[in-house]
Amino acid sequence: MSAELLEGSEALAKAMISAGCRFFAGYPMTPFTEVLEGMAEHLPEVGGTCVNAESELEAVGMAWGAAAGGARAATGSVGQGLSLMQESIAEMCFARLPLVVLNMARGQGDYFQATRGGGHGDYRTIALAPADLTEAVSLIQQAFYFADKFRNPVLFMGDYYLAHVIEAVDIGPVDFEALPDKDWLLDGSTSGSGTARIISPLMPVKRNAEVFVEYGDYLETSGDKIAAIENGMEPLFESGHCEDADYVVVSYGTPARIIRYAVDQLRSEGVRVGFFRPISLWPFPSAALTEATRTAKAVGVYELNAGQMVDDVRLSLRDKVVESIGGISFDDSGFGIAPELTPARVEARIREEMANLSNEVDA
Amino acid sequence: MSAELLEGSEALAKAMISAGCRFFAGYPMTPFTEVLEGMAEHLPEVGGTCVNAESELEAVGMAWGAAAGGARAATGSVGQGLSLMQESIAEMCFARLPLVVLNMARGQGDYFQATRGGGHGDYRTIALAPADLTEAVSLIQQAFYFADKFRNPVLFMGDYYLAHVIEAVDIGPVDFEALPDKDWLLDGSTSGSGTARIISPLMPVKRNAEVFVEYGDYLETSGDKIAAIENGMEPLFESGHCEDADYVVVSYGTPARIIRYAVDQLRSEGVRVGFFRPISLWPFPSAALTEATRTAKAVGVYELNAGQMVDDVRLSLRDKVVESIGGISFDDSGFGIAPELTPARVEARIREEMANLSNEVDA
Amino acid sequence: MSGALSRGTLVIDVERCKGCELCIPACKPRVLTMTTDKRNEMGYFYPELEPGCTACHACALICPDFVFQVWRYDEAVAVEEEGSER
Amino acid sequence: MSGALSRGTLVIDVERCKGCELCIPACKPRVLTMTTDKRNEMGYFYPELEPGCTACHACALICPDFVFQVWRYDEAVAVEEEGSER
Amino acid sequence: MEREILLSGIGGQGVQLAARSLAQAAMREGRRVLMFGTYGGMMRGGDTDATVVIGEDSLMTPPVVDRVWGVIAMHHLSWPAVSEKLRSDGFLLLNDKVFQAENSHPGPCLSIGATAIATEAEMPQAGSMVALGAFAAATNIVRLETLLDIAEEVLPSYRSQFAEGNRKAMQLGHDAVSGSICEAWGVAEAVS
Amino acid sequence: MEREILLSGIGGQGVQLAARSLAQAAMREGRRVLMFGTYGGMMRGGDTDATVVIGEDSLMTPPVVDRVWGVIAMHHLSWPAVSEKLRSDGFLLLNDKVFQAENSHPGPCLSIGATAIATEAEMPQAGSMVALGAFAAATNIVRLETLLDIAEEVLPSYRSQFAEGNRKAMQLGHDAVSGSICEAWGVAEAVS
Amino acid sequence: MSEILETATPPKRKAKLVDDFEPSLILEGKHQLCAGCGEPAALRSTVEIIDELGLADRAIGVFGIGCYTSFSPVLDLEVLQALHGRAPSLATGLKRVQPDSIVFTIQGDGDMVNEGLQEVIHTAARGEPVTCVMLNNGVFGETGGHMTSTTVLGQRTKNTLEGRDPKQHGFPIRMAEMLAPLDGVAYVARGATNNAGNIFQLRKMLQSAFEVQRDGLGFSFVEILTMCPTGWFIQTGEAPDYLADKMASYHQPGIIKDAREGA
Amino acid sequence: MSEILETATPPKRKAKLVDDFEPSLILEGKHQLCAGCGEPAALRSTVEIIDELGLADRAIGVFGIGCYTSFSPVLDLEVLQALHGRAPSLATGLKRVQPDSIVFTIQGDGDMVNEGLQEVIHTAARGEPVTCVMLNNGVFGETGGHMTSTTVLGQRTKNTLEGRDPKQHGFPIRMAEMLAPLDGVAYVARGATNNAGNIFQLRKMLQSAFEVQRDGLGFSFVEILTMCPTGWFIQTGEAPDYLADKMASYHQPGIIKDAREGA
Ligand SMILES: Cc1ncc(C[n+]2csc(CCOP(=O)(O)OP(=O)(O)O)c2C)c(N)n1
Ligand SMILES: Cc1ncc(C[n+]2csc(CCOP(=O)(O)OP(=O)(O)O)c2C)c(N)n1
Ligand code: SF4
Ligand code: SF4
Ligand code: SF4
Ligand code: SF4
Ligand code: SF4
Ligand code: SF4
Ligand SMILES: [Mg+2]
Ligand SMILES: [Mg+2]
Repeated sequence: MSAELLEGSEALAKAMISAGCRFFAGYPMTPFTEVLEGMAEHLPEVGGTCVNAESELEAVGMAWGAAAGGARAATGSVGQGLSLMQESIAEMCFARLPLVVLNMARGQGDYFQATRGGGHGDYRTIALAPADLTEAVSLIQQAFYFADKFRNPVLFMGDYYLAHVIEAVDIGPVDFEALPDKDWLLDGSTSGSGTARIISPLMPVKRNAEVFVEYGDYLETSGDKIAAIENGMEPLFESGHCEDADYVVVSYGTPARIIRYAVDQLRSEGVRVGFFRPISLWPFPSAALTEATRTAKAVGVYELNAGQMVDDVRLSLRDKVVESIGGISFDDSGFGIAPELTPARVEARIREEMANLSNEVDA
Repeated sequence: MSAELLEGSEALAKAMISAGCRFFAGYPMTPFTEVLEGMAEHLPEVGGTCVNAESELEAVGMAWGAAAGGARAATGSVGQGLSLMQESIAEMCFARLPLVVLNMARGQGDYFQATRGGGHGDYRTIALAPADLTEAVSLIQQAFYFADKFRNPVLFMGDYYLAHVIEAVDIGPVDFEALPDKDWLLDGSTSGSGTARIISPLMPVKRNAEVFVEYGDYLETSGDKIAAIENGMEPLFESGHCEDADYVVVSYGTPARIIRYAVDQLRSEGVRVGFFRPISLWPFPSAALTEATRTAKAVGVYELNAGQMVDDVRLSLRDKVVESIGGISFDDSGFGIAPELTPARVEARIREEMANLSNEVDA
Repeated sequence: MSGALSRGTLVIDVERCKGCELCIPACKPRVLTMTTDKRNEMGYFYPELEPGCTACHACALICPDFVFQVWRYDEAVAVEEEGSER
Repeated sequence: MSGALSRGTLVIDVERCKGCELCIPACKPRVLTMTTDKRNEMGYFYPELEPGCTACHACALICPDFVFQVWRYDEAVAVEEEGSER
Repeated sequence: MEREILLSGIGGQGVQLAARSLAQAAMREGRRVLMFGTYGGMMRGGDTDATVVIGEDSLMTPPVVDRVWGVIAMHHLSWPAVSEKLRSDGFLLLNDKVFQAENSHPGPCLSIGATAIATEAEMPQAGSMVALGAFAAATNIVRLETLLDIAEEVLPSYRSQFAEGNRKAMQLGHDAVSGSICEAWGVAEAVS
Repeated sequence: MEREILLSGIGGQGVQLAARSLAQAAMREGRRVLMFGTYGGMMRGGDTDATVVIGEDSLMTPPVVDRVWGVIAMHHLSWPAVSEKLRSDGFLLLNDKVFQAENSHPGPCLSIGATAIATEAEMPQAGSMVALGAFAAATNIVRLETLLDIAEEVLPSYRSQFAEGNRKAMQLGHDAVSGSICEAWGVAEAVS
Repeated sequence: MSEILETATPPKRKAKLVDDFEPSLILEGKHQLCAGCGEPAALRSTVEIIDELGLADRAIGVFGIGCYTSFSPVLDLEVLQALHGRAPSLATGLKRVQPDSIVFTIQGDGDMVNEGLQEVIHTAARGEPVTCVMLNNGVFGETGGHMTSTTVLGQRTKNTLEGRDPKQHGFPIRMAEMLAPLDGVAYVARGATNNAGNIFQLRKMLQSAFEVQRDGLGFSFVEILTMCPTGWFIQTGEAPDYLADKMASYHQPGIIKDAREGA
Repeated sequence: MSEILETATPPKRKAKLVDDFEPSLILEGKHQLCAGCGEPAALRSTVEIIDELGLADRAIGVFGIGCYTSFSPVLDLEVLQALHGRAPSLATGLKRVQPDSIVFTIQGDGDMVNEGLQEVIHTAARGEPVTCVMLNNGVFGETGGHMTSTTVLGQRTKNTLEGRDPKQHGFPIRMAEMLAPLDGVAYVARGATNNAGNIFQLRKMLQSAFEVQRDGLGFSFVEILTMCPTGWFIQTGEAPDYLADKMASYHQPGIIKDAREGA
């Protein structure tokens, strides 16, 4: 397949389909609406189903049902709609069901929601955040793979830029290690057999199972499920110019694309700055970050929010100076377009921080 | 008022009423149901209204309306029900409305939800967690005070133990510094006056206000609202036996009550252990914790979950060894009764950790 | 009702019974009666069968605790002569 | 319709008009017509008034952009003589 | 001195009400009290227990305890868990006939047919109240009169019709015990 | 070389479509492209702009830029923001008559009555397409034929009936410019 | 007093088994629901009808949250356990990807008419070819017997001990009647478990509902009035009559819509 | 062609002002809704009726989220801005603590019949003395014109460009008819803004609805069919007829319930 000029939302839709997604349900909310439209247009072409659900709660419910039926299923919204889905997302972790959930976020205020789980109880969802469309179409395919592999919902974090940027992208299916058959899916075929299946957040097996698991014991396995993912996947990241950097800027998503550009510019002027970009927000690439910031005197976290990822950076780098250098920035659309997010302003911000830094070192 | 023998849920209800709460809405879910029943019984006695809402979403919506009408209002559920309320709780922060939200949690898996906000965007809610009933009836009154003072929802974190423990408690109204009148409440009286009020998460004023605030600018104020609370209140905590402790155990809620007892026992045997209990989970008492752990060689975080508050402890104590020493524990009720949570087991756990510690120190 | 023809009979797992009495009015020929003295392990009174069962299985359908096994005789049984046999 | 009696008249804030034409059929006496040549600042055609307005305010009630101010004359005006005055 | 009493049984509200009555009576007699009950399992009809702590001053004991001074055991099914907690010198009251496990408690023990007595009196559900009456008689932890006094106030208003029956049950239990077996407070310590 | 072109106007889809057409045509001509559009305000009818980046190789430029090489300015209302971005030697195409602000751009500039031409041709909404045709003529950033070629594929299927009109608009714009004013690629650089 | 027969063992005479202790498709009959509860009979009828129709090897039950949930691990049918209120949406997604399966929900009145009211209405309006079964006892049984949106006026519940009063508690919703007019709905009926006759009727309704699904005719719905003596604060033996007098006079049993009739 | 009158300034002759540019209780008439949108007229009628009934100094509007939301900061009435779908619950809480106020919601079909369907049904069933006003254009206007749960069969929307097809998209819900049978509901009517006659009718309906609330008779509901040429993908001038032909034949205007009639 050769490159096609596509708007982000449509490219994401096509990539999901390429990953084998055959069920999608969603409720409009800009800029998630655009992805929903893409799925509504293209899923039927491959015999898949896209339901314009009547609300976010119903959307995630439908996706839950489809996932239980063995289909690669996805849903999504913006952070606000995801707030409504928190009960379901948490409980799908407990029910051990795969699902891909898109948060086409407005700004970056949903980092906590994505990485700490906004729901109840002990669960985590893998959260993947691409910086550009080329990466996004591959990463979203990975999302389905991880979801199936770990039988756990996976969050895909996009934003208005990603939904609307138009780029030439190549959407071939990405190859992954083969996964075992879904021998747990529901299709009715085991009904009446004496060993009919169950998928439930309350229990993993029917009462007549060889080893019946009591509710309390099942609840206690939540931590194991989290550990299984942490041990089962390498955190994803990108870094650049870090080898000898005095200062490293950590950023994710579209802002990281601008940071990358600005750092490149600064480097071309001889400024010893590097950048680090977590691609998986959870599991967070702590070890890689530690390595990348070895020479750094300080680390700046550029995120378009009041300071959220900075916690993970601080937790990773316990003995470094870590500062928030981003901030909330919105235009009047509220869609997450950030007036502050331009190469020039970002560059200026980094210069300013580095100047403070050398002042402090001097002082 | 003299002490009365009350079950926790009823005591909480009476304390809320004593704090001036006049509107409550909720949907049953053990062990929140019990508080709802208490409110349904006692609110009408003082002319208040308790609505048995048809769902958690409707409950928080009703409470939102009542808060906008100027009443001291509250709602709640367990963590699962709170998951459903996340959109509303987040947006009530943006709308600058006071509200008290009870999370009569099952276990302690909702720490992240409570302290990071499970919803979208940049907001935080004060989160208060008492360890026993006497404290609870005073703290819940404080919750209403803080909610009004900061015009922000406040979470009150209880659990099954708190709902069901029966103790003799004194529920007199607690005195607080006087608060300004709610000159923003809606009662219809400013309608048609040319300066009719508005309460909205999208904007603070009507278009004809002297200073109209654009949506983008309003969104950008979220961080200020968070800072206003952080600067406007002292984090709450309790500590004991920390002066010369080699080891400090950090714990909140009912488990902290058991920890406190166990640490007392250990101290009586000469073991140099202390305990620290955040009462406000957000803002987290970082400074106090730093002070309390001055002499400690290591810090253990005992929480009945897979490790959540430990992040805040690590963020507070950047250069200390901080270990999770709790874990998920549930009986088959699923209500949050923890078989692991007994004085003897907790005591053994602390001894074990302290032994490791001296081994490490020796090695 | 002695002398009634029984077209069926029951096995009653009295230990499952929670004494709710729903089976009593459900039985058209009124051949079920609750004990008034005997209780099962859980402390509940439970039903007993008199002759005249029609094997209609109404009792089974309404019983919340699946206490009954219902049998239909190939040939109806005149219980005055048979009753004592079992 | 020249020669019609006008019981009312309008002030039309043409700059607000978005040219939707909802007012045209709403006007019973059919005294509103859209421009076909002139456009406002936003580039829209807009309605103009001919004699015969009844001040029924139907146009105002339906107009999404609140383009009309409606006046009712104390006495009806024969426009053939008055029209040019304004 | 703090006295921990664990009441345990299967299903129903009986055990909880008995515990609540004990706590209420102790408080009425001027003591500090704390009580915490649990129901086993999500399902209806599981086992249920309640711990009551009674003492003179501000209580140190948390609602969850490892060791108790007294036990009222209504059913053998919960006995294994319960027996672990009873101090070897603690006092055990057993519900005779219903209770069918081996009981090797080394300390003072009293076995009465609480459920049988209650059933006899046409109140089969009131076994726990009979046991409580007996427990009070055997330990003097609270006075019978106090128990009778608080019988109504511990019930929700819509159940107040049961107060009389409960009084009768406690009375019957009390009467079934011939005298104190294991004094809770020692004679001198009793609060007036 | 990377060329950034900013198209800006008020309301409607016209500007976005013109930008999309430019990007599609450039890609058809073998170049790398990137485009990003925004709509001002939540409300309908606000200002809208779109940035198109065209280059030879893998693009470095992110979707958000501070400086652009070319501007198509359809309306003066968005001019203040736009003017800041245009490089002093960049190329400016103005929508004459509609555009009513002062324009002090020091570099090459062309002013044509795009909306007027479109209105003339009974397609008042197609002003941006006229401007795009003119821009292509003035810069040779893409060829007119390519623009005409892709006119249908840039439309959603339910709007394909507008392709013909858009072709006509681009043609009219192209015809309104007498020759190249500011070559985008230099003659040599044009990809075949 | 009549003679008492021995009923400890199966008959020695030739006889055919009509009903066994564990109804078909129920793995374990012993359960912890209350004495006199109407839900086990409703569930039994539902799964037995599935069996009788020969649909057992392709049926999937989607369970809501209420007392009936304790049956979710004991059915010999595939079960998808939903959250409280959400079953119809799960059923929708499941049926869409497994169109040959027979998908039904089991929900209580609290689950369906309170927490998840809009889920079932939307599913019905879409004409989703699934069968929703509601066990209507007019209370949240599991949480202790509180009023729901179907509690009839005058009904006793934990928070309406004097009976539901419209001034304080609003009016009940008739679920079957609300769904029936929707165009996507092919079959709607209301049955009851308070006596054997009603159970026989109910089984016919369930049969129709599953036939409608099997034949792809649209959404089908069976509401079942069930006794909850615990939540009604009455004796188990009084519950059937209480159901008839209080509930059934408002929520009237019967076939409310059968789109096949016209055909 | 007839003579064109000058209409730039008020008449010099003696005349009375019947309607001003900014309708009463609207602070700023200029707005950014689309040309030909039916919502401004619906809102105008609603607030003018409140004014006419003398209720302006105690009315509070609770706004949902849709295109109409842009009016929430420009009304000279107190406004409580709700989240999408949640307005009826907010209205409930507000009215309970301010029982002397007149509380109404403004919601779209997407807001009320999709996202928040159960909120309004529960509120209605409770007989909450508030007035819910639904602006029904059969689409999510604001997000770009997608189908909602009221979109009629055959209606064009962004995701049903060939018209809504029940096989793919299910059937619409008639909101007014769904609410009317509920016992707590005192008044239900459906109006339209597609022509002046309908607007006059609509105003009478709104008047009745607010009278019902004022007099404490229960829940009242007015559904208003409004044009959305943008979401219907048609010309503004065609929208009124499109409304009449497509929508109004399914969602029929008229007074559907008036509990006062019986009285
Ligand atoms: C989101 C959510 N809210 C509340 C609960 C608590 N809850 C469990 S069962 C139940 C009531 C069930 O009522 P119903 O569906 O009528 O079933 P019944 O118990 O009467 O059979 C409630 C409120 C829950 N599990 N989830
Ligand atoms: C929870 C949530 N989901 C989705 C949205 C996005 N959204 C905003 S307006 C709207 C549709 C509004 O439709 P309707 O109420 O019919 O109003 P209209 O725009 O047609 O006037 C949607 C889906 C939202 N704001 N909140
Ligand atoms: S099978 Fe019928 S006749 Fe026999 S006992 Fe049961 S209900 Fe009575
Ligand atoms: S219906 Fe069943 S449980 Fe109830 S009394 Fe009869 S046999 Fe016992
Ligand atoms: S007021 Fe009536 S008659 Fe006059 S222009 Fe308007 S609609 Fe026509
Ligand atoms: S209804 Fe209003 S906006 Fe539409 S054409 Fe007439 S005056 Fe213009
Ligand atoms: S509470 Fe009611 S519904 Fe639940 S098991 Fe008991 S009787 Fe059945
Ligand atoms: S999209 Fe539709 S409802 Fe929204 S403003 Fe435009 S015409 Fe009105
Ligand atoms: Mg129920
Ligand atoms: Mg709409």
